[in-house]
Amino acid sequence: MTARVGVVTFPGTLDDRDTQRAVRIAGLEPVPLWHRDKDLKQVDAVVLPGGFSYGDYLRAGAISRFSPVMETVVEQAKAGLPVLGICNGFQVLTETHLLPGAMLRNNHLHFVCRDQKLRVENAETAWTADYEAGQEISVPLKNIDGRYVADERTLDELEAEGRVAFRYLDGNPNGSLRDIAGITNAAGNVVGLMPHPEHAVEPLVGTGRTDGLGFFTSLLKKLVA
Amino acid sequence: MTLDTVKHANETPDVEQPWAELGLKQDEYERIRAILGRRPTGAELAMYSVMWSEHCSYKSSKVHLRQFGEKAPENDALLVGIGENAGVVDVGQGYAVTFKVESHNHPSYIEPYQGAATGVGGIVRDILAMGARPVAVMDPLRFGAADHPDTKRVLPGVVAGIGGYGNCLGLPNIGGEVVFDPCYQGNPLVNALCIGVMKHEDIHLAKASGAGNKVVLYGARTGGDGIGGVSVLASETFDDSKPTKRPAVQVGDPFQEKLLIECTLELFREGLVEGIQDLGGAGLSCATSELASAGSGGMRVDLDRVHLRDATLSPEEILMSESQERMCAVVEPSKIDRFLEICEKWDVIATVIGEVTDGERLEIFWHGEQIVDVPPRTVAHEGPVYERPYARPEWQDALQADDANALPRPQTPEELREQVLKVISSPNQASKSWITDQYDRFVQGNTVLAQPEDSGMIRIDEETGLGVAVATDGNGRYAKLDPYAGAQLALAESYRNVAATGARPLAISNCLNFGSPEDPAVMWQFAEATRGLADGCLALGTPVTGGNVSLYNQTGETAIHPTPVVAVLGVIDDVNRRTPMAFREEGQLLYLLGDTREELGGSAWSQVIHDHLGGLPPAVDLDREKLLAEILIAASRDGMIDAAHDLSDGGLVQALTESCLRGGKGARIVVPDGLDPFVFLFSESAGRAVVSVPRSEELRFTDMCGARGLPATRIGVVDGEALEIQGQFGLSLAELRAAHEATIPSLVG
Amino acid sequence: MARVVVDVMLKPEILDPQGQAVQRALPRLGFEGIADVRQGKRFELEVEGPVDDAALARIHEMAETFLANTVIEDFTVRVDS
Amino acid sequence: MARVVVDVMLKPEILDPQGQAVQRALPRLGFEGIADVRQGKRFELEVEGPVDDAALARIHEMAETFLANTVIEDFTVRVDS
Ligand SMILES: Nc1ncnc2c1ncn2[C@@H]1O[C@H](COP(=O)(O)OP(=O)(O)O)[C@@H](O)[C@H]1O
Ligand SMILES: [Mg+2]
Repeated sequence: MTARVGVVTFPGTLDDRDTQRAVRIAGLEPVPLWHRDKDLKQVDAVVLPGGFSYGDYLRAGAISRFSPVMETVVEQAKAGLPVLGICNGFQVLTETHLLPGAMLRNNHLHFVCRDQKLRVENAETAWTADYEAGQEISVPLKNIDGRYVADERTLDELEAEGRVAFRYLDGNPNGSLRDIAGITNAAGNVVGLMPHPEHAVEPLVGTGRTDGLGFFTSLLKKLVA
Repeated sequence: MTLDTVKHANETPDVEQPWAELGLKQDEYERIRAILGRRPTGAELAMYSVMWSEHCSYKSSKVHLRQFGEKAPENDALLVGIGENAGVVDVGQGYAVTFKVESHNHPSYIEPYQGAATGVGGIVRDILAMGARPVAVMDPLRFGAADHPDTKRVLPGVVAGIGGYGNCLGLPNIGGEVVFDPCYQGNPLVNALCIGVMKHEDIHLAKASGAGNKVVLYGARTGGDGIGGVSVLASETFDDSKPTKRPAVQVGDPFQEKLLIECTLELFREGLVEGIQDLGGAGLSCATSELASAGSGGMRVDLDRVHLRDATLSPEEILMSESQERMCAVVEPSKIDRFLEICEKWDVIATVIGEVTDGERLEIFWHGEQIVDVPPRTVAHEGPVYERPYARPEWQDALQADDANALPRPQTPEELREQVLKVISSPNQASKSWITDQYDRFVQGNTVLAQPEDSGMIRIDEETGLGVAVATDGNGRYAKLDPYAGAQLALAESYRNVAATGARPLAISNCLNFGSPEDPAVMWQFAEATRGLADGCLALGTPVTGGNVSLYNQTGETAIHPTPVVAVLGVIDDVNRRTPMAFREEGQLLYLLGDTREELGGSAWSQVIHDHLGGLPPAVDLDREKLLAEILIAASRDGMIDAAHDLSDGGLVQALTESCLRGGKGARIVVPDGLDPFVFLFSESAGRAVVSVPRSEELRFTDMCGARGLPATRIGVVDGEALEIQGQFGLSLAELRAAHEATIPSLVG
Repeated sequence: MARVVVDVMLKPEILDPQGQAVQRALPRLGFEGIADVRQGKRFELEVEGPVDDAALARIHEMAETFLANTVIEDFTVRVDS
Repeated sequence: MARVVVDVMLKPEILDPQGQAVQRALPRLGFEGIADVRQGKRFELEVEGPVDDAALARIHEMAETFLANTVIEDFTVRVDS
């Protein structure tokens, strides 16, 4: 069996076609979703891909959050639908408050594009089940608003509940608090991270690694189980 | 104020008109009057003045650019040649590729961020207008001295602007150049290149045909930005006494452009577009007159229908506005509804502003009154042409006589080592990753190679692995010493870079950055460089598909170095066979291909160690370049080499440093018998590359070189943690890395 | 038409690298005596119709739910005189 | 310590894509009646010492040469009360 994975396109989304390719390479079926449609077309999971939706104007993710498709995504995410937000998608998820905290301008104020080492801290979410807890992976990072912040209480809570899903290794690229690269909700179905697993699925292009494939294969494992 | 209609112009022939303020010369104004048989209206004057500016009409350069057509090599790959928004090349399997490099120099000096950003935006629209999906950008840049205060202002702004715009569009930035030289102080060069991919049947042209077809303006609203901006600005030298020549710059909206791209591609997919033109310099004046001029009929436009951002704009201003992110399409009446529907889907404003007529005139109306009635060809394609006087400057001989080969050289291995460190850490030779790490190189998921590789490479078909490679190069120092050879060296280097990655060079685009054409010495440099480039392209079999000319890059009497930038496009049948530059496997053999002569004129060494520019640039041998390319391509295809890196500024030691650092592997190098170690390391002889050969392939590889007559010298082996020049000195990778990577961040970080 | 201004600033406890970069650059440019710089956003809204309490309440709501992200930002709303 | 506020806005004739994006989003969020939105920057400067005419003149110069890019932006300086 395979799973149908919806990939949302907002105006200004960039990595939608790349995400569809990654889904396909992982053996799943990509289903394009349009921001104006409330209908999720019966998908088994949704990815909010990277890019600059609405130009990142106002704040990254702030305008997309109000699109019709997000109404349904929020509703179904609360009911357990697996949702992955990558980069801009992560920003949308924080703006909707499906995930806590916010993303701010990188502390060095520049866009940064590089191969980034991460540690998978939580290997039990819908999107990380194919990794081992503590596993180190490298995937591309590319953003200018990637600095994760939340208040101390929220951070402590995230740590205590094992909801820090990924941490930056070998240097914090943007000043994110506690080196946080990605987090999950309490149920483990909603995951957001700044780095781009969809750009690490083929040996030839990108950084030439395939460390990101696990995000998509994890899904299959979870859904079939 | 009364509207200056055609009728009014007829009735008031003697009105004083501001032609001089608009940059026209007396005889040009007289010519407009002669064409029209009356004085132009204000709107007509606005159109002619922007379209006849140097930037839009190429009036000084045209007579020289003609050679690119006249001397064009026979080439079946060329699908669309010079004259359209960009040329189109057949790359096989039904795919076509379009690419072009353009300048945004003057706006980037005034407002670095927006100037550079809108430079990217403009070239992307040119590529889009051909029917192609833009797939990558590149940015050849030149700044003043690295430690000059103005460089600290201009460089970060330009880099942020290119990144801010390109990243937001989702176009991987896969290469470019960063060069520092005091000659660019006050005249930075910001060139931008875009590559687009389409199927043969998707090629679109900029022409309006079919009477009754609608003319649709879509994209951003028209505002008062950059009125007479780019065009006038890029057509004269800066002069503080004329503030009118420094109008408001345009501000780009990359989000709008991203919508414009997706919207336009969907319009193409549904076959809704008959003809299309982007709006860039000269805005609607350019788009309407070019579309009408290239088509079969005339055109009628109701200018008051244009969506405005500022309701107070006059018709003249609307015609001249250079507001960004706009396109103009010609659409059959039966397809208009669907066209507008797709625009609505993408939140893109679209307005029918006119239609194609069966007449021969371009007629523009403002609330029903006619304000323009012109033959479009006279605006767009039959502007003035100047045979500017040119003369070899009298200082050229003295410059060439000041031989760099006679400069004092290092006397001891210790001194040689020191000079190596100085050269590889100098701003021009140092790593540019502080800059390029601000560009997204992964987006779209097809980037096979990106900077600092010799060329950027993009996969265009996932099934077959078909790909294209592009490199851009230019060396103003060489061109200053000899503009003819300098242009050919730029071509040769770019050609070599493409071949080094395993791709077969097919065609070129170019951006010719020079000083004022009114200076006969500059005009001579221009004439020599174009002649050199045209001859070079004929010899290499790579036609010129298009390009751009940027003149008036000078402050007072001082022009920049003549700086022809050449972009070569190559094709590779299977990107799995590409050759990267990194030394990766210990024990592999390093071969130097080509001949090393004593050639230090214009070299990085002469600049860094002696602050010297004189003598002759390296000799050009295009037959040798061709042979070298054939060997590199064959070796890549047949798996005989694992790494290749072309040799250019900085010579062998620069190439070795880069390949070692990229792969994190050292190399043990033996200076060949009879070669002076200093010349071996620093000479910049053209037609060379260093390759890494697996031992199992050595015989096959050397046999091939031998049989084809290409000198191949074994110079060492990939090994250890240091670059060691035996009998001379060693430099650990850590030392090399520190020297190579710290410079740029410390200057601008 | 009346103008309403919404100012949005990062909360005091949140690091503001843009403001810091500005502050650090000032002495180099010869401007001394600025102890701290914070950089925020200013929105100028042109409001159709009267700016009465009801209108201001709506703009306040707009600021709270949209113009500012109250996880990290504070805001103020005022009529421009 | 006194606070001086420098507001920097794009000149009226210059395109403000951010402001436009915000304005276009408002009706979708149920906020009608906003005819135009412009987005600018707000700098809060904490000034050591007295904010007299001399200090304000210096801040004015700082705004003109550094905080604002007068090619595309206008600015105002005022003491925060
Ligand atoms: N250096 C050059 N070499 C070859 N073609 C050139 C050169 N400069 C300009 N052209 C060609 O002249 C035509 C007009 O150029 P340009 O005005 O820059 O186009 P656009 O209006 O699309 O910006 C284009 O086809 C361009 O490719
Ligand atoms: Mg064009």
